[in-house]
Amino acid sequence: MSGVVEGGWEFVIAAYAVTAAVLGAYAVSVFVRHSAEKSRAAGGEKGP
Amino acid sequence: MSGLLVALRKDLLLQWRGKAQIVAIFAFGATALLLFSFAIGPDSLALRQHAAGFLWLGLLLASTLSLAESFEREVEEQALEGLLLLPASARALYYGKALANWAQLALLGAALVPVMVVLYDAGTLRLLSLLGVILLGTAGLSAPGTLYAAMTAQARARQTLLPLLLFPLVVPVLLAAVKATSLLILGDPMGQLAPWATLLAAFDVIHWALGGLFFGRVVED
Amino acid sequence: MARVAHNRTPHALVAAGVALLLAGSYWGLLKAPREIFMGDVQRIMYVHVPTAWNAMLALSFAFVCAVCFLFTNAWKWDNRLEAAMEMGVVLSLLLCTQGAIWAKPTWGVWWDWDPRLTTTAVMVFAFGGILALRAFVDDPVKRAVWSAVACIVAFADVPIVYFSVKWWNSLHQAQSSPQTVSRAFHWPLRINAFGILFLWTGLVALRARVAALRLQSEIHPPVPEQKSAPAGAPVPGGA
Amino acid sequence: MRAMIAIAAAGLYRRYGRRWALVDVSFEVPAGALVMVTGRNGSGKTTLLRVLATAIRADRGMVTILGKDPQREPVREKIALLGHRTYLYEPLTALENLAIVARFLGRDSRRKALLERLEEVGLADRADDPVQTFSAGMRQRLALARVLQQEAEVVLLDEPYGHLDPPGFLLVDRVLQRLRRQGATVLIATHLLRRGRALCDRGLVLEAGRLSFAGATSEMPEPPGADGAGFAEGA
Repeated sequence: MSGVVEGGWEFVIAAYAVTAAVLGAYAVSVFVRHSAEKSRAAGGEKGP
Repeated sequence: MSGLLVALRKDLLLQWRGKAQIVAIFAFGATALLLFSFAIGPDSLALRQHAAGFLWLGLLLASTLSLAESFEREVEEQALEGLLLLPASARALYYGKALANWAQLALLGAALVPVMVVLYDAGTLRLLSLLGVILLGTAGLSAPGTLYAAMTAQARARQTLLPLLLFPLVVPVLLAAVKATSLLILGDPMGQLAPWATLLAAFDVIHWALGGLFFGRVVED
Repeated sequence: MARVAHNRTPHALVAAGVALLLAGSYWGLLKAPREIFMGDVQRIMYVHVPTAWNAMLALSFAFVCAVCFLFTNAWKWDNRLEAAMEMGVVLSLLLCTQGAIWAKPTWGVWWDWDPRLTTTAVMVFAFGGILALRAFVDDPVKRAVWSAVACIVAFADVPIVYFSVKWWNSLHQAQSSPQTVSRAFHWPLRINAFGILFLWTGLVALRARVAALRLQSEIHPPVPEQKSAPAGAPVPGGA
Repeated sequence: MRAMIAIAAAGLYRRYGRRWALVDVSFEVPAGALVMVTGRNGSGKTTLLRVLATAIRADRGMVTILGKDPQREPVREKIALLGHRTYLYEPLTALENLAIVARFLGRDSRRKALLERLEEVGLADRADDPVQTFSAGMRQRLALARVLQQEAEVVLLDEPYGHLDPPGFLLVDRVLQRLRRQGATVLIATHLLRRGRALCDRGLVLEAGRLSFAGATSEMPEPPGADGAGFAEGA
């Protein structure tokens, strides 16, 4: 009657989990791409 | 100013030579309208209610074909580069092409209206207002469409890229034009037509200005 | 040849961001009191609102980069533009997902055409389309100029999209906004906002380095016999 | 008084992706000269002409046309380029294509004047046919007419003899001689060494993007394998 939303912890957990997953995955992808490009650039300089 | 007229004349002439293409694009739009009604089913009330949305969706889908086509002639033998080296002003070339595309899209929209009336039983007697909405709406498709077609005509996967870039951008045009057309078809007791037309006009002003500002950077190397 | 800086500032920013996010989320999830009307669901706001601010901030930074590139023609702005646009799209996508998760318990539907959320969705497609354009243009100069122009045009479109969706959906109920929450709720909001800010600035700085390295391998082969190259000529690369 | 320099290139570099198409190319061409540019396929001739015509920018270096920087000062209208692409609108007729150029430049775009131009390249009888019905040689003739329509002081012709029949070769020769009489500075990129030597007074040879020779055509070296045997130079 008061309009208070009861419970809903599963939605809260889902929201935080999605946030952590998306930001974490993107951060990992950036770090991976960065190290890949760095090693490629280093390899290119040593090349013939 | 004279450069703009020369460019407009050139683009209208090119469109005149490609009239078979325009007829084909119209047939595409009309087919789309027919297919939309199959998606809804033979419910005349629902069809009438959605008529405006279908009209503008059909026009939007057809517009990507006609916008892409308008740059086909410019890139196949690099005629656009040839004109820029003359030198012709990039701004004149842009506005000439955007005006010609506007004319073609408005014509297409006007031609699709009878199809909508027949298929969805969704007519209006306020023909001048309807023409005004079609003019404002197609102007909003033509200005950014011409700018983006100039880019995608030279890129790989251009058939996919133009709608991908254009559709999110013209969401306001679609919303406002559909609402305004709906009000004309279904009645406008609250007098809401004017604000929607104003929104369309504002979109048009902003994008016609941005297009003229940036087209030179897009086509010059 | 322009060297890409190897300093560790971006890593530090990312680490600080993660730490702040952990602290803010702990506060928001466990320590903050239940909200009176929304109950525990309100706790989504502690991460949703900061994401919204930062998504807008990242796309605004992309816009600034686009303007700077068109004025200066310096490659560093193109690298930053690519990084900021990608970050902005990721944050906006995240924002849409959080918005859907918030809408379900609050209004009973996943998507309710709220103007802010709808505008965000449109931005995902608009800026995602520009990233696709970048992938399909091979000439680095054209790619840079075109995506800068497209970015400015798309950014100028944001307010029009917002107002059109707002009018279109004007019968919608008033939104609860974070300004209405009491002071006790502010801290987790602020901490998370700075956490995401640090995180994305660090990631954008790193991602811009990736772009710079790729650009260098793409367009910066060593000049054969650099005997009489005029000094002060523009050299691409740099973060 | 020293002859005026019509085209000056200083340290031009241009790359496509990882490949350098022009490396440190510098030369000067006095006004009124007829110069041939030669070199093997992919040696940078087309790139050089496109840089000079401001169709593309040099990555480094400086181009000066008639004493002006074409990127900053209005000198484009004095340069005409015949490129590999014809710059023609396929659905339009020969006459309409020329009319567009004439109108943009504010020249006489009446039918009579344009027909004279088409007569010059032997296309008067096809004036009202769309370009898409033309053969490659006819397109080349029309593209040449389009270049002449510009009445430029600096004319850059990339393989003007391409796709042409023997009468077409003679036509290009006549055009070159007429341009020279009118005082235009002409640069042609061509593989036809004998013909180039006979017509031009100066020559440039490009090798893998570098200028390997610049001087009088009489002193121009024979590139390996180009002893004339493999070159059908027509009438």
